[in-house]
Amino acid sequence: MRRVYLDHGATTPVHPEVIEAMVACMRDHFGNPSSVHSFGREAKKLLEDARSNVAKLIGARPEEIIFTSGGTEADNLAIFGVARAMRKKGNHIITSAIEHHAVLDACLALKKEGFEITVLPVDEYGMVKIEDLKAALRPETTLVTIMHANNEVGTIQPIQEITRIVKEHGAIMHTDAVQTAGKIPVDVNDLGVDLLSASSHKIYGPKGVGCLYIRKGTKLFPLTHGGGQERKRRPGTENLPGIVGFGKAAEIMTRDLPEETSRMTKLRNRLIEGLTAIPEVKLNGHSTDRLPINVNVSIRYIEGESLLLMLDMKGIAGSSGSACTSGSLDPSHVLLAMGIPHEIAHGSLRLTLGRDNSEADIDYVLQVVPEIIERLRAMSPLYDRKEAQTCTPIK
Amino acid sequence: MRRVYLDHGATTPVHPEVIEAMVACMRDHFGNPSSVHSFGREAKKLLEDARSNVAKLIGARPEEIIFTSGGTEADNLAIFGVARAMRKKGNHIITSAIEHHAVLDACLALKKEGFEITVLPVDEYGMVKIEDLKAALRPETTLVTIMHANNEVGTIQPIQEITRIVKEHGAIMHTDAVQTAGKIPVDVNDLGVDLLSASSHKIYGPKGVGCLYIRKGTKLFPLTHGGGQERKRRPGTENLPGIVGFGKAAEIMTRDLPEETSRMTKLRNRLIEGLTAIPEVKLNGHSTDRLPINVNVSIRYIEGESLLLMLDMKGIAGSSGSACTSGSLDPSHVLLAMGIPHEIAHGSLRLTLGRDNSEADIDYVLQVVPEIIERLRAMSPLYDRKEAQTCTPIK
Amino acid sequence: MYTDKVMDHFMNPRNVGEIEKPSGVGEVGNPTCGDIMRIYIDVEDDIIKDVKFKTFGCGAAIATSSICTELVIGKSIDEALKLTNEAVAEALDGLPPQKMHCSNLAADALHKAIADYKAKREDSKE
Amino acid sequence: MYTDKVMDHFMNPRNVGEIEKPSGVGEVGNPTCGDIMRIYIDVEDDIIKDVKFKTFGCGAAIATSSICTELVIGKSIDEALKLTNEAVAEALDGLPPQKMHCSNLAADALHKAIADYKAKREDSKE
Ligand SMILES: Cc1ncc(COP(=O)(O)O)c(C=O)c1O
Ligand SMILES: Cc1ncc(COP(=O)(O)O)c(C=O)c1O
Repeated sequence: MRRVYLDHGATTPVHPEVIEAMVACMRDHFGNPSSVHSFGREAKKLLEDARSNVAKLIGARPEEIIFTSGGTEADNLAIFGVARAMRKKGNHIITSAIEHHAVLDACLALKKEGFEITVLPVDEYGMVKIEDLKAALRPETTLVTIMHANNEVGTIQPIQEITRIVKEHGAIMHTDAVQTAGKIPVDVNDLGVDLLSASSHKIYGPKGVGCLYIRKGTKLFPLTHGGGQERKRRPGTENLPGIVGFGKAAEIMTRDLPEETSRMTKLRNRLIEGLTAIPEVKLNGHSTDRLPINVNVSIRYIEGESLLLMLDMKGIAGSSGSACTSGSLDPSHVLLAMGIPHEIAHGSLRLTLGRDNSEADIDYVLQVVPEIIERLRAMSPLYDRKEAQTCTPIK
Repeated sequence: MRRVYLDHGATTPVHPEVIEAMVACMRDHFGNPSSVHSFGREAKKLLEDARSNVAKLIGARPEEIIFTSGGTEADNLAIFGVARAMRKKGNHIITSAIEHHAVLDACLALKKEGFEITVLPVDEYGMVKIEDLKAALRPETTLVTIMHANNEVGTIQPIQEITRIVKEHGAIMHTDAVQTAGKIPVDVNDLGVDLLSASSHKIYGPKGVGCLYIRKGTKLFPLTHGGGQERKRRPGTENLPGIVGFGKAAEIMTRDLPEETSRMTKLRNRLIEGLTAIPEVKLNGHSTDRLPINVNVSIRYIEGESLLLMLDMKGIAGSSGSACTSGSLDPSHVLLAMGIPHEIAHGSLRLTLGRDNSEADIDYVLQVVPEIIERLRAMSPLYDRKEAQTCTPIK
Repeated sequence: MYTDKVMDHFMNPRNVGEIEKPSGVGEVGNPTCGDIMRIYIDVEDDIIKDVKFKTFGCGAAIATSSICTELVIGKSIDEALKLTNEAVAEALDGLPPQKMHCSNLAADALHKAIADYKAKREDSKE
Repeated sequence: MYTDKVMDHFMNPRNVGEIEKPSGVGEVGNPTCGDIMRIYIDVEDDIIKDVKFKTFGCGAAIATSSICTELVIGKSIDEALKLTNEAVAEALDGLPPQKMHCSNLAADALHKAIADYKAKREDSKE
């Protein structure tokens, strides 16, 4: 059966060159980077080479990169780290309603520690409004954390403008760039941010490794304590094979970015066009300020998990904001924050493109999806009601 | 040049079967275990198979294993997690003076949060004394964390007995088994502990992955917040290749443990005999309650880093408790806690054995080390003084 | 995640559709929570002659609806009333725990359809 | 970690040993902190004719001692007094930052040896 992976927003296949680099690291340079001997020094060199490659991907200096166990830890380290370090200065933090749970839940946990959290709303396209940010900033605001691009609907925020305002106000700016670093140009100095999270497994590197960019001079408490690794900001023996893999992935992404971005954008636009041509299928998110890999549509009258299962039987892998796929009771907080009603949010479908996708994949998807939608709608008690309303008898 | 790696206490080479399993995982099953589709389900299966293998290594049930980014995170999760979750019940924590920094520094950080910490002393062999523990327990003691075996001197604590006392008292017992799980028999039910930390890269698995065993019913706050992975105790996309590698390593260790333990013990005893035959070289740690892989000696009149460098030039990789090798100003807190004076602690040498070591390696080390010691002593102003005292002129 | 039986009933659902003049109709769930099941029954002499369903929901919701119709066709309404959500899940060789409460409502919809049938019968008797 | 030059001076240290009747001896450090350097000088007409050292310490401590002896043999004591720890580190193509303060004491030991020489000279003048 044809298999078409369209869930690159969830995770990506590991690039063969990345696997090769990791195997070489594990086979030939297994030392502990903290060790004095040659095994250790070889490992240390690999660690620092990877750091340079990751730094280059986001326009940072190597010494501003702290490796973590992924995007989640990077977000938590940034948010807890700055909030606690700056507590004497203020206890107010601003975030947005469409952040990843790694950011939102960290902020909620800080609330229990006595911090005040403002969650900015977004418009129907998933955009934070600058006026809302300006109105929310207070003298005691120490940290603003707003994601670069949303993982579900792909909306890209104007981080440069947001950061300018935040910095003018004297607060610290963090952005979760897990969905952007390696996919669109990201430069910490252009953006102006103080902290930026990235993750390896979204860009053809291994899972379980990420990084936090920390602008020189930014005060931050560590989340965990132990050895002196990573400038005492993140202790523990470094995940060397993972970091080497991340470094290689960053190198490849830096190299291929312009070409891949334009290829993805074309595929994305074809997919959006094809899907939104189906009746009562609507694009979610922004039409232009959007990740090149992201397609997200709402398909009325059907539920996301059953759609995914049927796609899966046809070899197509996607994801949905349906509650059934998240293990929670509510559908995607992102879609709800954009004002999309519950029942429509349940019927959302996210297809996220990657390096391995071809035009033929899009053809296949655009052939299969309408059939499945029809099939599920024929089973749906909501659809017949609607048909009845519009006076089109089903049988 | 012959290369003899004798720093398995710091990290181990990755077993070829482990590399193979990780490559297969990355090449063929790269999905996100949280995804609904077949890519995700395949990944989920690998995750749960690995969990079973790791559980088996320590006699636990799979659902009691939480994967972490290493031993350091497991220690921090256990200590912060329980301390904060039990804070209403009490704010007193007991640990020992020879713990790894991941435990000691986590406890020190808790002190800043208002907890009271008792650090138990150890005897000259690195043993915690049961009477000290009994005397330290208070009604408000919620957590006791004492390591199973020490990473520097290899002393194995009577965790079973310690745990019995702690549990009778109604406190929660954690042990850092990073140096024992996979090296000597470890069974969470025999030991009776509530929490146990282990790490993959000490047992021929990859770096950057570990686990915390959490006995069913043990209350614990998470350290980080985000997705619902690992029963909401440790969010973030799972380090699947790392976890698969850890699982494979655990499987191999479970299989080979008896054989390797007796082989290591023989090599260790030969090495100890050979080294302590050199004048003014003394074994550190316990002579029998000792990790089969651990040799630690103090070599008077010379400093550890220069010894390591000279060994390194001969292809031998070891480690030392010298301040110069740790980046701190003081020599090993473990050796100091055992009552070893500063200047002697600076001259400590740790050689830790592994699967790749042979009798011939020991022969080589026992040939090279005495020459190097002699060379460094000849340069040492302490040695000539001592010679002068004992009336043996140097020239 | 799902058993083979769930996947079979999901991919090849039995008795999808409506009954034109049903003896009873039962519906549970609502679009906000993500699952709606509507069950139509055709009853003759207190024996369920035919059942059809329409379901908006996840794989478990569709599969439980499907098997539920199979389980009760030909049964008396008294027997059908004994059918529990648990029994439906069991007939599918089990459901993932998180699906047991939110998506396993077919028996409830069936019971509602039977209640509807009984109510209508009472009405026509009066 | 260390430059080639450090490793060369560490593995092949120049002028290790003692001078039997030294013009001056200087010692810095103590065994507790992990580094001790003792430098012996032989001075004739205010010119350093010979230098020897004994060092207990890390690679950097031994290498700085070694190169320090090379740098001052044949120099006047005035010139030798101008030698700084920084210059010693530079002559080794640099040292790791954490070694700059704790293990880079050879110039200090040399200055002490010169002070010792001067003090002895004063004594003998009296
Ligand atoms: C926007 C965003 N932030 C954070 C994360 C978490 O990253 P990780 O999976 O590496 O923990 C993800 C992906 O899951 C994400 O898409
Ligand atoms: C006893 C002990 N605890 C904890 C750790 C930390 O484990 P990891 O390196 O996996 O963070 C180590 C090893 O460094 C150790 O030896």
